[in-house]
Amino acid sequence: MGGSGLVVQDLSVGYGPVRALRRVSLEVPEGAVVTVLGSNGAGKSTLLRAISRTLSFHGGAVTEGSVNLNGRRLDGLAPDRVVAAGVSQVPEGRRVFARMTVADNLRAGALGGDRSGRTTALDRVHELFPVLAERSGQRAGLLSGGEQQMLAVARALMATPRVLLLDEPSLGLAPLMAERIADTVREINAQGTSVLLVEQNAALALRLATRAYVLEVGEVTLSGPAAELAASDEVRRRYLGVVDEDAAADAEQTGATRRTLTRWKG
Amino acid sequence: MSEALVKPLRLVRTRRTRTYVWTAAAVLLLALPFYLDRFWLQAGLFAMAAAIGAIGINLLTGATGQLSMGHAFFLAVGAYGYCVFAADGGDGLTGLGLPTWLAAVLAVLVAGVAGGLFSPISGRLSGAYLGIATLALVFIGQHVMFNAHDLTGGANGRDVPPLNLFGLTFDDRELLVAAVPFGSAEKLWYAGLVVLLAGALFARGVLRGRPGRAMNAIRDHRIAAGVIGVPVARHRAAVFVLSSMYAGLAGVLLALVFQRTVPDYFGITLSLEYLAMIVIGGLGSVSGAVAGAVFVSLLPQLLTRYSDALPLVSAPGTGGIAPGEASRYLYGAAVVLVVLFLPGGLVRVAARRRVTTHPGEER
Amino acid sequence: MRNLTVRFAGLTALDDVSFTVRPGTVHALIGPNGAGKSTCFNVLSGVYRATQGSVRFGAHELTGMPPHRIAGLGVARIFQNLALPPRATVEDSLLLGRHRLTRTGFLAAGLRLPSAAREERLHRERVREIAEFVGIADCLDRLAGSLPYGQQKLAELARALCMEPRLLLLDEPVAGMTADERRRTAAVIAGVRDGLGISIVLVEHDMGVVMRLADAVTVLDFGRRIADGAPVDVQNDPAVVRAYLGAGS
Amino acid sequence: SSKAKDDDGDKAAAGGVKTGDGISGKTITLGALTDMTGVYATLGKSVTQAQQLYVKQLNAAGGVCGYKVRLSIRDHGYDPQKAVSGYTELEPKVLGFAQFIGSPFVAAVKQRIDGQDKGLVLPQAWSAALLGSPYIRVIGSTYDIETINAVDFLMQEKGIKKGDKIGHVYFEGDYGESALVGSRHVAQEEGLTVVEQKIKPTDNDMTAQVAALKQAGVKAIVISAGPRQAASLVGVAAAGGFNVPIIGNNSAFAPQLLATQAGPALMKNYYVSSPSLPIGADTPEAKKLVADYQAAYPKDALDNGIVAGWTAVSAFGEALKKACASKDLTREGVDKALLSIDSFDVGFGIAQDFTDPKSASSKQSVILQPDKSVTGGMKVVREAEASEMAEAYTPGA
Amino acid sequence: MSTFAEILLNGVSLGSVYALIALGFVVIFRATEVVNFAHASLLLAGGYVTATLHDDIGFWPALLAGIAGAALVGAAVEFLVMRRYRGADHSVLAIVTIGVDILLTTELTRRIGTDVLVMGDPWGDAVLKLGSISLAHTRIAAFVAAALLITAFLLAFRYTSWGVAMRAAAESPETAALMGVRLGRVSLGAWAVAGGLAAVAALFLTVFPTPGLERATSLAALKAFPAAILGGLDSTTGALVGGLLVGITESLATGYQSDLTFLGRGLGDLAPYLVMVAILLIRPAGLFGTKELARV
Ligand SMILES: Nc1ncnc2c1ncn2[C@@H]1O[C@H](COP(=O)(O)OP(=O)(O)OP(=O)(O)O)[C@@H](O)[C@H]1O
Ligand SMILES: Nc1ncnc2c1ncn2[C@@H]1O[C@H](COP(=O)(O)OP(=O)(O)OP(=O)(O)O)[C@@H](O)[C@H]1O
Ligand SMILES: [Mg+2]
Ligand SMILES: [Mg+2]
Repeated sequence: MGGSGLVVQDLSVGYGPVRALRRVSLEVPEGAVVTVLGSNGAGKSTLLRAISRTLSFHGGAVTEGSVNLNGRRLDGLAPDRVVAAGVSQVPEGRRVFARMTVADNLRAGALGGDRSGRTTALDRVHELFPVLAERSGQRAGLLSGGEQQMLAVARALMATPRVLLLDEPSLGLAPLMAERIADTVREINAQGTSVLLVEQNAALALRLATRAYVLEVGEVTLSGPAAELAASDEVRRRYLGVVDEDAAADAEQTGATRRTLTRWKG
Repeated sequence: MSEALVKPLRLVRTRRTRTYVWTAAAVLLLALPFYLDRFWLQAGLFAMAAAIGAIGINLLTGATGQLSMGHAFFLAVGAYGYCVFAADGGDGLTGLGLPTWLAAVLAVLVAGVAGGLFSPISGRLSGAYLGIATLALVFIGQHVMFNAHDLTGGANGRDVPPLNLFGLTFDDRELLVAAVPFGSAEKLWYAGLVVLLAGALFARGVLRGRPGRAMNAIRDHRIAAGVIGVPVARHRAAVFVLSSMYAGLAGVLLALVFQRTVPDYFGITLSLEYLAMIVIGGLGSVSGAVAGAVFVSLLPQLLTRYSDALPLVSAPGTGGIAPGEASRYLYGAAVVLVVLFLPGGLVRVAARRRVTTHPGEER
Repeated sequence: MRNLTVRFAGLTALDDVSFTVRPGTVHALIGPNGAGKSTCFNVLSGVYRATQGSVRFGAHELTGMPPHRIAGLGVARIFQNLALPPRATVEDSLLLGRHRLTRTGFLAAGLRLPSAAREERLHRERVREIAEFVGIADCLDRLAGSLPYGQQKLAELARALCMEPRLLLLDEPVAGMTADERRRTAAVIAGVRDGLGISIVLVEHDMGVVMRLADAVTVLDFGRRIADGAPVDVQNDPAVVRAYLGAGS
Repeated sequence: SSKAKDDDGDKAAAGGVKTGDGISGKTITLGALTDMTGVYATLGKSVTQAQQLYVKQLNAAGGVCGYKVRLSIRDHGYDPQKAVSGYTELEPKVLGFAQFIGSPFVAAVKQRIDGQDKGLVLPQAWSAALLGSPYIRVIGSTYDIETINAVDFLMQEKGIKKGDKIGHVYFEGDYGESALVGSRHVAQEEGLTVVEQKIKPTDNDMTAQVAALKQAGVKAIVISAGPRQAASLVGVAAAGGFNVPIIGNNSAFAPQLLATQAGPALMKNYYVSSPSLPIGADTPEAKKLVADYQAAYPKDALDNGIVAGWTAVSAFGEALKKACASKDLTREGVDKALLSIDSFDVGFGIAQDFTDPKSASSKQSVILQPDKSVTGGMKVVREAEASEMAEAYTPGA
Repeated sequence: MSTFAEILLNGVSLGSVYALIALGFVVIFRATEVVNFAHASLLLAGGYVTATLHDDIGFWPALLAGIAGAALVGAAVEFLVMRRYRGADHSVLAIVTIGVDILLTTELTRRIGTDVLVMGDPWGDAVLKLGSISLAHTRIAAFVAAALLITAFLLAFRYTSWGVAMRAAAESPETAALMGVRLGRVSLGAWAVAGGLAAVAALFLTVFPTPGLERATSLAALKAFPAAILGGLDSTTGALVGGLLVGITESLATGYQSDLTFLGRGLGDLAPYLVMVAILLIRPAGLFGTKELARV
């Protein structure tokens, strides 16, 4: 133990009788960007919830294993203590405080961090996402989907964490904006924050990350340096599946077996 | 929901035991008037009336997510409506002298209309705002009950004409059935059972069918419900009307049991009691409403009845905890404990026991 | 459906936009975040009221109609932010989609009339058929809240299909899916167009999917239409590249 | 079945006394439906304790011709459902009710009392609406008569005269409205104008009422509400320099008030019209009651609820004794016995006449004034007296 | 005219007491989105402590003790009950508070018994005369206290992170926890503060012109419901405005009772509710409340 960075060891999680993670181990070394790939329901969000200790809000619990940050155990802490320890999360599906203004959302993001960096953090966030400065008085719930996603990311940046957990940060963002998020991740990583990135846009994720893990039905099936994984066939087919002949053939194939739906004659 | 998951074999077995249980319960309920004295029958009737009202509020608050604290008002409309329609005006108060069965039907309809009239408000508000706005109904109701003397008889209330069905009058003139004297309580018992059963089955049908799904959708996501094709405002109003009609029906039954309606009864406490019933029993389900109603209305009766025998409870006037207080402690504690430790209410206890054999699919 | 001109007040979310969706095609609506795509859907489905302009669907004027009447005309949609009740089973959610096609009212449901039972049975069958088509038949008994994000999106799609729409509005249907799943979903959408011949308006940031599916594309930026045409033309339109795609793509 | 009708007709016990419901073996059970936890808890507690004291003393002295008396008490907390349930539960087991608080509830079961039950009920409620039944017998003057006597006092002693305005602050509900009938009656007879102010039991601050009455220019105020409302009314009027005499009904005072801010003002300007002498009366019976009560309940305040409870249960006891003397302890026998009592006084200044079911058992009222130094906090300022108006008044006319 | 002024002034002074009670509702609603039906019993608890202690330790210390006591009761309710609830439905929690209220009120009324307890306040029944109008000192004190407290809360909500944390926690506990909000502490704090406020409100509710604290005192909290609602359940300004509006309405309805007889007498209780319904028809979230959002 005592390894530096975020270390997840043999973590198993259950939602009642549903086992969502089975003995998952992974490591986010200090200053690294690590990505977790996996299809729907693989347990990526569950993993992040387990680290941030918010499983209980979903009726889930860690059944075994441990999570350490720089040698300090995080499991057993309250969620706010995890934040205080320097781990922030951008949860899946935006989750902005819809009834609060954009400005107050950002203030809420700064609650966990220390007071001193607040104005510089705010300036930086406004620079990254100018639309948030324009809309600072608007209720967050009225923002467009992508604007909400920007706000969610910005909010987490307000805390100036040591480890940032991102759950699908590019969800619903325009290509241009997704690029900007990627740049941001790179930049904050350069400033010393380690990042654990869960992302469906695997191409983008693998480009950013130094290490990658593939999670399948609650278990880690592949792991290694990002570049290596990006080259592997399995990953290329399942997660990178760009529009090439392969995919076209694939589509044909699924088309053949596909069930068809006929009009309803009711 | 859970039935769909139960394996076929088990289904047969549970279905058979369930048939036995239901038959036994039915026989028991039918036989009770031959054994219980009037106090217990009356308590049972109060519970039945409460159950009908609770089903109504569960349709509204539990299934559609519209918090109502004005249920007492609709109960009052039912109770007084019946009196006005059925009374013959002999006591100097307004009375239309209609046949009593018709009066009961009309009273229920009038309660529905009252609910409909409230729809401009119920359609606009939600959450706590709607809840407290409906509280206004209780105040308005009490104001009318105390002041519209000709209709309501004022503070001392008015007499309730006994129900008359197929030539049988549900009053205290004794009718000997198998050597047991049948007074109003015994006769009403059967009427109450029939009405409750019909009301429960109807509500269950509504909840499990198309309207029920639309109601849940409105509760869970109002805008999405509209986009999917549910006429939200109309549906909300319709549920409010239906719920008020249940309350009106409960009011009629209560009036018949009380034999007199008094304004003090239809206050805020009553409204809150109904909310407590559905929370204790289980939000959104018919059986929950019934279980909660039975619990909440029988608890104080039991405690008062056996106040002499309960160790902690002392007889009134001897100092110590009076039975009235003890039952309030228990009632308060029940509300708190059920919500905390039996989320989903009393009916969930039964459901969970069934589910333990089929791990956790229910929740 | 033709001649759509919509403007949205306050902060002008849609500024004098018009486009036409030809029957039986997939029409993509793309643009940067906050361009007004969802707003456009909200106007189409009656959640927002247009400040100016009009929306026509066949012979019907949609502007000012309440959402449920628009739904009644056969306009179905999926939501950008999920709107599945988490504590209901997927099957119940899909059956809710049948609301406009079914008739059972309070009375019929309460009294359990045979007509209600017949209707229920018939529609449950169709729901299963649709679920199988979309590929979520095995989740029908599960609570929607316990499904992973991607499956929930599919369930939404299935619910919209359950409305037997004539026009389907899809707001980011493949967001949150892996490449693999995106491809499958895209195939489902193509199947819907081909099999049912209904019109589809698609909002999506995944250009791969857009290019593969769309027959025509309209690009919005700050509420204005900046381009309109066939996918390939639009992809190479410099204004679009500048505002939306970025140099990288 | 257990309920099958046996012949539970009247039994003739040893000694030839006919008995019926409510008597088993050598015990007579009386019911008491009281309010110990609701809005009338103050009254209910005193009444009940006084009645328990009476029963204890009665039994110690041998009971009623050999029968012990037992009180079966149910607290309904002023809840109609519990009250009716309590009645239903006790009715088959008791001979009658020595106490029944809440006239709406008495009214609720009136049909049953007058119809099949026929047990004697002595309500602790003084509404004129309860008159007229041979089984439900209000003890002492009803609120309307009490109010007539109160206004009479104002006219006789406080200089109110024809043409003056008087204010009347009254509770919504049967108590207040019954009292209002009285003040309206006087106003009509004597050419006064009544300025009405209706309030609810939840209203505790009478500032607005005082302002309105002051503006209307009333020369005196009658209050038919609870003790708290009276205290607030008197206190506000005094503090605002609005010095008119204020008189309340029997229920509009509690000795606990003398310890509050309003204490001095109450002693100065406030009167109470009461159906009996106060608990602190200067009669041997009253002194004995005070001593016994204090011995039994040392912690509790002395108020007029004790007198009311004591008087009622004594009347019941008296009826029992008479009924026993005529060898008929059935319900009918006891009802009849009470109807034959025409002058019954337990030492609180007023003789009760129960012979006419259509009128209250007395038309007299005593006018009291709060006084800290006296036991029970009230002293007499005008002895028992029925005003001419009260004598001439027939309820409901 | 002077009567009108007197009635109006009286309404304002009464309204400031309601505003104090409403403020208690607002604090808890902001932090937890729960309508707190147990506020009435907190009120009773605070008043009870003050009333029983002032003889021994003097009024001001007793008041402080009352505030602390009620804060403690509030905190205990949060810690023992509210925190244990694992669902998300706020109306269910509101019903839990009904249960709590029943428990606390039963206990307190049992203790109070049939007594009327006085607060031992320094103002007594002194009144301020403004021409023909008289205004009780207690009410002036109430007004000042309400204004001060409401301003303080307004500032605290706006300028401290406590206010942000509260609203975040209320809206989505999970997300708030991810922001590092200490959920337990926020709601514990809110309940304690609400308790303290209730004790202050209890003081002004039971001093002159009312005779003192007794078992029915808690019923007065019912009148603060329309105040809190018509102002907007999550707005401090709303609590003040709502309180004043209710006080004035009640005062006018009572003062002009004789001119309103066609509506039946005794409108004082009803009128605030009617005003509330009318306002809600136009503004479904109250005058200053946050509107419910609608966008998909
Ligand atoms: N609250 C819950 N109750 C029960 N099961 C749950 C719950 N939340 C998630 N699960 C289950 O846990 C498994 C992992 O879900 P998780 O949300 O972690 O997947 P994911 O990898 O994040 O998927 P996605 O890419 O769709 O977001 C899934 O099978 C899911 O059904
Ligand atoms: N109800 C509303 N009130 C105020 N502003 C609104 C409202 N609805 C939308 N907006 C604003 O209108 C603009 C367009 O929003 P819209 O949701 O249509 O964007 P979008 O094109 O769907 O973007 P995205 O791709 O990010 O979902 C946004 O800036 C949004 O903040
Ligand atoms: Mg996920
Ligand atoms: Mg959008």
